[in-house]
Amino acid sequence: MLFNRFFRGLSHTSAWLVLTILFAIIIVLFHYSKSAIGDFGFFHFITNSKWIVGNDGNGGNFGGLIPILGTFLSSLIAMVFAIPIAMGIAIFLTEIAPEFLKAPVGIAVELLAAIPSIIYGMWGLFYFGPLLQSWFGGQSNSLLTAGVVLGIMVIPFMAALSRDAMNTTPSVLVESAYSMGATRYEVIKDIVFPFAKKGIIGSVILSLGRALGETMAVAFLIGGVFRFPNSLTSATISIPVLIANNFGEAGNLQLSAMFYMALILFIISFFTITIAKFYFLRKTD
Amino acid sequence: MNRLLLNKIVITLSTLAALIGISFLLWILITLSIRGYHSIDWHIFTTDLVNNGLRNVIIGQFILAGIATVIGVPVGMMAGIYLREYGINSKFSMIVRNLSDVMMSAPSIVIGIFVYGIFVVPFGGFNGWAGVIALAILMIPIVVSTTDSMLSLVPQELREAGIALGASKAQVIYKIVLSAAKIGLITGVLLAFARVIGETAPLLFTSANNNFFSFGLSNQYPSLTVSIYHLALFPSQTSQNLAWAGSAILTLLVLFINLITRFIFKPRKQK
Amino acid sequence: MKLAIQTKDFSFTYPKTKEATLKGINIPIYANKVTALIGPSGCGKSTLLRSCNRIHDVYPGNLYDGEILLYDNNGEKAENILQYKKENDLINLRQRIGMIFQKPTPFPMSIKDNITYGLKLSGIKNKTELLDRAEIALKGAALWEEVKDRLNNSAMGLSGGQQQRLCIARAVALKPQVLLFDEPTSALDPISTASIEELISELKNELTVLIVTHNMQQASRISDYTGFMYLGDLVEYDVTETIFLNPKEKKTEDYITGRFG
Amino acid sequence: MKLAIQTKDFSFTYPKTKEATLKGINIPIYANKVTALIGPSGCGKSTLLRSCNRIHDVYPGNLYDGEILLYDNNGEKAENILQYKKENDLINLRQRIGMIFQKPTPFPMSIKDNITYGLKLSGIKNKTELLDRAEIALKGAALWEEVKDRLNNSAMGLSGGQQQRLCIARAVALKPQVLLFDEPTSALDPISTASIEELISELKNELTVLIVTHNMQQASRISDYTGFMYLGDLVEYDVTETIFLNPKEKKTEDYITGRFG
Amino acid sequence: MKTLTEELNDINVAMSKIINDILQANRTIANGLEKCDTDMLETAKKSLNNMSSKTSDIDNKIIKILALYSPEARDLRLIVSIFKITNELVRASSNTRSFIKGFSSYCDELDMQTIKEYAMPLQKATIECLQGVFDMVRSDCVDEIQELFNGVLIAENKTDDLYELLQENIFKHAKEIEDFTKFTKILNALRKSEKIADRALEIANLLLFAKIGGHIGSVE
Amino acid sequence: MKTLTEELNDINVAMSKIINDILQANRTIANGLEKCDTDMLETAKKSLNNMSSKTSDIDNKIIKILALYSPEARDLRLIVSIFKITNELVRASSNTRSFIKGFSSYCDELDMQTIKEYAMPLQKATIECLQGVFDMVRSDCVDEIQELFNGVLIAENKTDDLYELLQENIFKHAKEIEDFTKFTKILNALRKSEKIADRALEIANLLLFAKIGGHIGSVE
Ligand SMILES: Nc1ncnc2c1ncn2[C@@H]1O[C@H](COP(=O)(O)OP(=O)(O)OP(=O)(O)O)[C@@H](O)[C@H]1O
Ligand SMILES: Nc1ncnc2c1ncn2[C@@H]1O[C@H](COP(=O)(O)OP(=O)(O)OP(=O)(O)O)[C@@H](O)[C@H]1O
Ligand SMILES: [Mg+2]
Ligand SMILES: [Mg+2]
Ligand SMILES: O=P([O-])([O-])[O-]
Repeated sequence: MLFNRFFRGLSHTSAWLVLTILFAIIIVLFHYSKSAIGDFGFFHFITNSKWIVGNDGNGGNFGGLIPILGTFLSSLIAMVFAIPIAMGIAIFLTEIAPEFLKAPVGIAVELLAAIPSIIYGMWGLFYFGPLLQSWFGGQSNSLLTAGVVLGIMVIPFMAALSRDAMNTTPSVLVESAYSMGATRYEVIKDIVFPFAKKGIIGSVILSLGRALGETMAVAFLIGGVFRFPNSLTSATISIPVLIANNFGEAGNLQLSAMFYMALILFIISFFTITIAKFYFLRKTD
Repeated sequence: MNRLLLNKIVITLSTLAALIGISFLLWILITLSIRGYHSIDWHIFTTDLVNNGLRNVIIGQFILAGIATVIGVPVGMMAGIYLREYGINSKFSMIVRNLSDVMMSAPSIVIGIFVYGIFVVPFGGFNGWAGVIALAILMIPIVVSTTDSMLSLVPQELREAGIALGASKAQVIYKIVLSAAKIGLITGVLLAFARVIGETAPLLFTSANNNFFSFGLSNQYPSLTVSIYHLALFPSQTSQNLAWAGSAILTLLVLFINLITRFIFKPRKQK
Repeated sequence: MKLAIQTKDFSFTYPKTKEATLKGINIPIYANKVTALIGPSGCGKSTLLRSCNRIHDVYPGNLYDGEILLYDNNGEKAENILQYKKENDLINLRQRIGMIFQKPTPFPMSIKDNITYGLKLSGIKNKTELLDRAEIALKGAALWEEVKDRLNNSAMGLSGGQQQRLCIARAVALKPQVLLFDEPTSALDPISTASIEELISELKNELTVLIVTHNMQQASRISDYTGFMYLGDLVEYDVTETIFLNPKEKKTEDYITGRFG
Repeated sequence: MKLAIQTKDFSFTYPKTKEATLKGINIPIYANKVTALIGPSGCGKSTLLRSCNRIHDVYPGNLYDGEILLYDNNGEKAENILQYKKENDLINLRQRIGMIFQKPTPFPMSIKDNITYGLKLSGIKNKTELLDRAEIALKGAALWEEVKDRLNNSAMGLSGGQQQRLCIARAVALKPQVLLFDEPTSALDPISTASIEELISELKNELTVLIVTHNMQQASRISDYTGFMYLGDLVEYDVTETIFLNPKEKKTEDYITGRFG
Repeated sequence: MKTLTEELNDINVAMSKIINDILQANRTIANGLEKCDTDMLETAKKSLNNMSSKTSDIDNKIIKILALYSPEARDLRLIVSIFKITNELVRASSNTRSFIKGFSSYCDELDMQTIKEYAMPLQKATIECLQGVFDMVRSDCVDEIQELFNGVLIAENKTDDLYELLQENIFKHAKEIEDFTKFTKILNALRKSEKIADRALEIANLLLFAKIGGHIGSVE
Repeated sequence: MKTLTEELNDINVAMSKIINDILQANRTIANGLEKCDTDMLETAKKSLNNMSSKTSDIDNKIIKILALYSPEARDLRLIVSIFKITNELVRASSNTRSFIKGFSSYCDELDMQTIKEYAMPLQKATIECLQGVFDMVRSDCVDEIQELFNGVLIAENKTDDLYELLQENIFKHAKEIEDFTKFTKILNALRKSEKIADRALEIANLLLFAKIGGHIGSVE
């Protein structure tokens, strides 16, 4: 009976710890952002495109517009690139691939989703960026490169989730559509997609969340320069990259501004994920 | 016939999409193999970063991820057990479960900066412990989630059967439920380990990096991923080669763990 | 009596299976009759049923052997459906031979769209015709009264029994010659089961029914002919009454009397 | 005849449910007899069965009312099990009243450990005694011959029917007074079903059986007494033969003859 | 395929038709006796042709139902009772025919007094039994059925008493006339009427089981 | 709770016991007739006591089986046949008792020649029928059953023929002796023996249905 109580107590404490960590994250981020929030407010901060470090290394004028824009634009490009391809893979894996291809291709996709993001960054930096530059001109490290590589990075993730969602379509449902004389395309369009709709949308939003918060792949590729991207092929910066690049040598106010940026990133991703989880991927058990 | 033509077109297009997607991914893997093949030699495993080797950072990465696992897995698993076994339908569990899910997808750089705030600033500098904590925090929600879902696969009747035989709740969980979910749980832990061992961003300003063969957790700590980041951006052929070697090793490692979970602990699924 | 389907030395092998799952089956399916297939689990009942509209072909690699003749409405001319190769032929076949599954399979659309889906596929575009045929089909399945006020609601909101009747209506709307039922009531409660059984009994005025069932009582209640299968063979086929009262084969008798094994 | 269990005006309400699910049930369960509960889905059969070993208490918030008397082995002294509060009492109760579920629930351990698990919980530590009682229980469940060479293999490797017999053996090993069965064969094939039914018939020499079943044929085949439940009431309770041949209540008759609804 | 209820109904109808045939035949006999009309007796006899094939049909249908529908409770009781009733019907019918055979040639030779005084009441009582049975088949009300059954019971007792009286009386006459054999044969024929009533009572018993339940108990 | 097989077995045993009782009673009668031993006839009569309660037991068990087990195919045919057979057994038994009743008082008054020459062969043939039926119950081999059935059929035909001969013969005697009534009664009694054979044939028919299948068809 002692064991009983001990076991329950321990697990209860652990559950509390999870909550505690989350709240601690918010509190700590907020705590360190306080001076930046005090100095710049909210609207001014997110509409300000300057990021000027003060002379003494402590003060300065910091605004989040460019990194916020960079984050959203790179993620948008990633989505535009990834969605059709990921859907194609998912459809291929659920309804088209012959049995002997399904397993190996499926496993390959899942394995690729597990490759650390820094690897994608390396590849983009040394191979894909220069290639894009030779096609479209501009810079090798640019919004486009970052977006497309980000897209390539989330393809396996999105495809695997979408395929899982599509696989939940009961095979009898699919068979019964076939037995009404439907073609493969009609089965996909009328049965599989509607059935897996929520799961697919959820997988897209989750992938978006990933892209928004991605650090390493983008850090290599977006250029890391603090300026408006005037074309797809010009360099800019995103929130995670801003933090990664400048954290080491930041002074007090800049540090606080970066915590502020982290807080904003956290809130953005919190809402994205919440929408995906609660509206589209609600677990029913 | 129109329908049939449309059918053919769609099939072709999605096959094509699949081909494009997969060829990108193959491209990455092939690049990695070639560059890795050319850069990896025995020397890398026997010398440290200062001498253009990767010994200390590889070991460092393992230690960081290993200790993070030792901390994160028990906490995550016990929390998962609470959610599924004790508070299954309580408000508290619902909140914890959902927030943990959100935390799982939180940007890892945010976790890093958070740990910086509480474990680096107060202790006056980058240290290994901070890195460990950051990785553990990353890991906990993953373990919570897999534990939760693996336990949910254990049929309720099995628990009731244990109770009906006169076992107490803790006995049922400990002896029956956990061992029924054993394979799933081990898989989950391995995958979580594979996930954190490839993390870079949370380590950037927690454990930072260390070029030397030194593993005191209260100092800056060597890690493979952070080293790859720095090496890759360093404009020298040697360090870039070293970055490729590290990347290949890291990828190999992660893929290896994933493959292990897939084939050795192949979950018995019935169709 | 007119034939609807007849198999001749029909054998079937699943991919990656060494032995044939069905071994030279010869069974006549008479038009406007209910024929039941019974037998222990795994004997190949579903496999045989699913061969009749080539739904196996959704998955690749199956091996057919022998003939499955599908007769026209007069029971005279017959075609071997195993010779169909083109997708078009298969689509036509499946519109002639409908299928109902164990679990109800309403499509994720409105009730109305469920019914008209097959009709649209078969090329009917006229809205009023679609609606008329939907109404007739729903009335035929004794579902009209229950759903007429919510035709545009999702079919998922119906009860299990209603869903199954919807699936039957959906298949019937296409005016198929044959309907295949694979344990259509095993996921339903007794009351829904009774209504489905009644529906099947009425359906045979218009078409031919082939049904697989685990429930011997059900086979005896609703079928005119019964085939007993065992290990991929058709052990005995006869008028239902004979199978249940005077079976000729000892295996059949043992199965019917529950002495199996 | 000795009583094993008797409920007196027993009512049960699930949490967050307005109406009581069981409404004043009075049913005697005689010792060394098989009593079957039948009735349409949702009538409360499982709820009543699960009240008898208070397994409901695994989930919080249920409301018991009335009495459930559990008699001692001589059918004389009785305790109201609803008054048990302490976990210890409940554990003892559950060792006196075993339970078998619809799906077999082998624990993820070896066959031997499955059987000895309950024994160990009940405090037996002696290895030889454990093994002896495991052997006796397995023999009692007609499983010994099939598993004696692989007692240390995982119980998951057994077939469904074997697993169910293992679960019965596991419960029987504790020498309970009463065994509760909740549709113990509805997940099994006919042959395994027959062997479980036979086992139940034999078990009543040693203990009392209360069984819920959807299969009326099964109730009629194996039970001595039958209770017919409807909407949370016990409509009729009598000798099985009477229920199936001469039921007194029209509701029972309608249910038995399939005219329900 | 018909539903169980339809099948049961068919059988019930077929059975009550046979009961009615026998009832009508016995009515015709009574009329014929009263009017001493041999033709009527012949008509009655003809109406009972093919009885065993009719009952066999019912029997086979019942077996079919048992095989295909596994009826329970009241359905089972009904079907099982009818399965026994067909035996009784065959016997009642063959008794009716023997009765007619026994009488047809002797009608004009017999003293009408005896016939009128005893045979007619006997046959009337038998008809009452049959009528009671026929009504029982059609009734669904427990009380009514019980009442009808009591009626059959009383009427059947009456046939027993009447037959004994008749026997005494006829033997009394026998001393007066020559040919004893003839009387014996008439008595045998009249005995058939009493036997029909016996069968009717047996059927009533079976119907009681079918409609109210309990145990089946054959009266020898 | 017994299994269906056990229950069926019980019923089968109970039925064959009754058949055997009737068979043995008829054997005793034959012996008694031969030796003109009235006591033996009485013993035989006693052995058939309580027949209707025994058959009622069987009937009720059958209904219970139908209610509880829903037997099919051969089990169903067997049980349904026995349900009909009990009727025949009651009649065969009551015929046997009537036979005994008819004979016991007339034994010493009758001319032994007629008895020996006709009544004994008649009774022997009847016994043959019963024996055939008894053997049929025990057999499980289709060919043997068919053969036994043919035996019963032939023996039953023999009883018909013998009875007709007997009738002629007795009426021949009747011209010689005074009391015609007595002969009629004896003839009536002997007719019972023929009727027992009829019942035996009917039972054989039912057993044929039970064991081989086909349709049930009652012979009037
Ligand atoms: N897709 C498949 N691939 C390989 N073998 C299969 C496949 N589907 C079924 N089988 C095998 O074929 C045999 C017949 O299966 P089938 O489903 O026709 O049996 P069934 O008589 O319908 O049984 P049940 O009553 O359990 O549905 C079984 O042995 C089964 O294991
Ligand atoms: N955990 C629960 N909470 C609330 N209501 C419940 C719960 N479990 C069952 N019920 C309700 O109680 C009623 C009785 O359920 P119970 O499971 O006892 O029925 P049953 O007779 O066993 O039916 P079945 O034959 O389908 O198993 C049903 O209306 C059901 O919806
Ligand atoms: Mg099947
Ligand atoms: Mg239940
Ligand atoms: O996945 P990350 O590159 O953000 O660590």
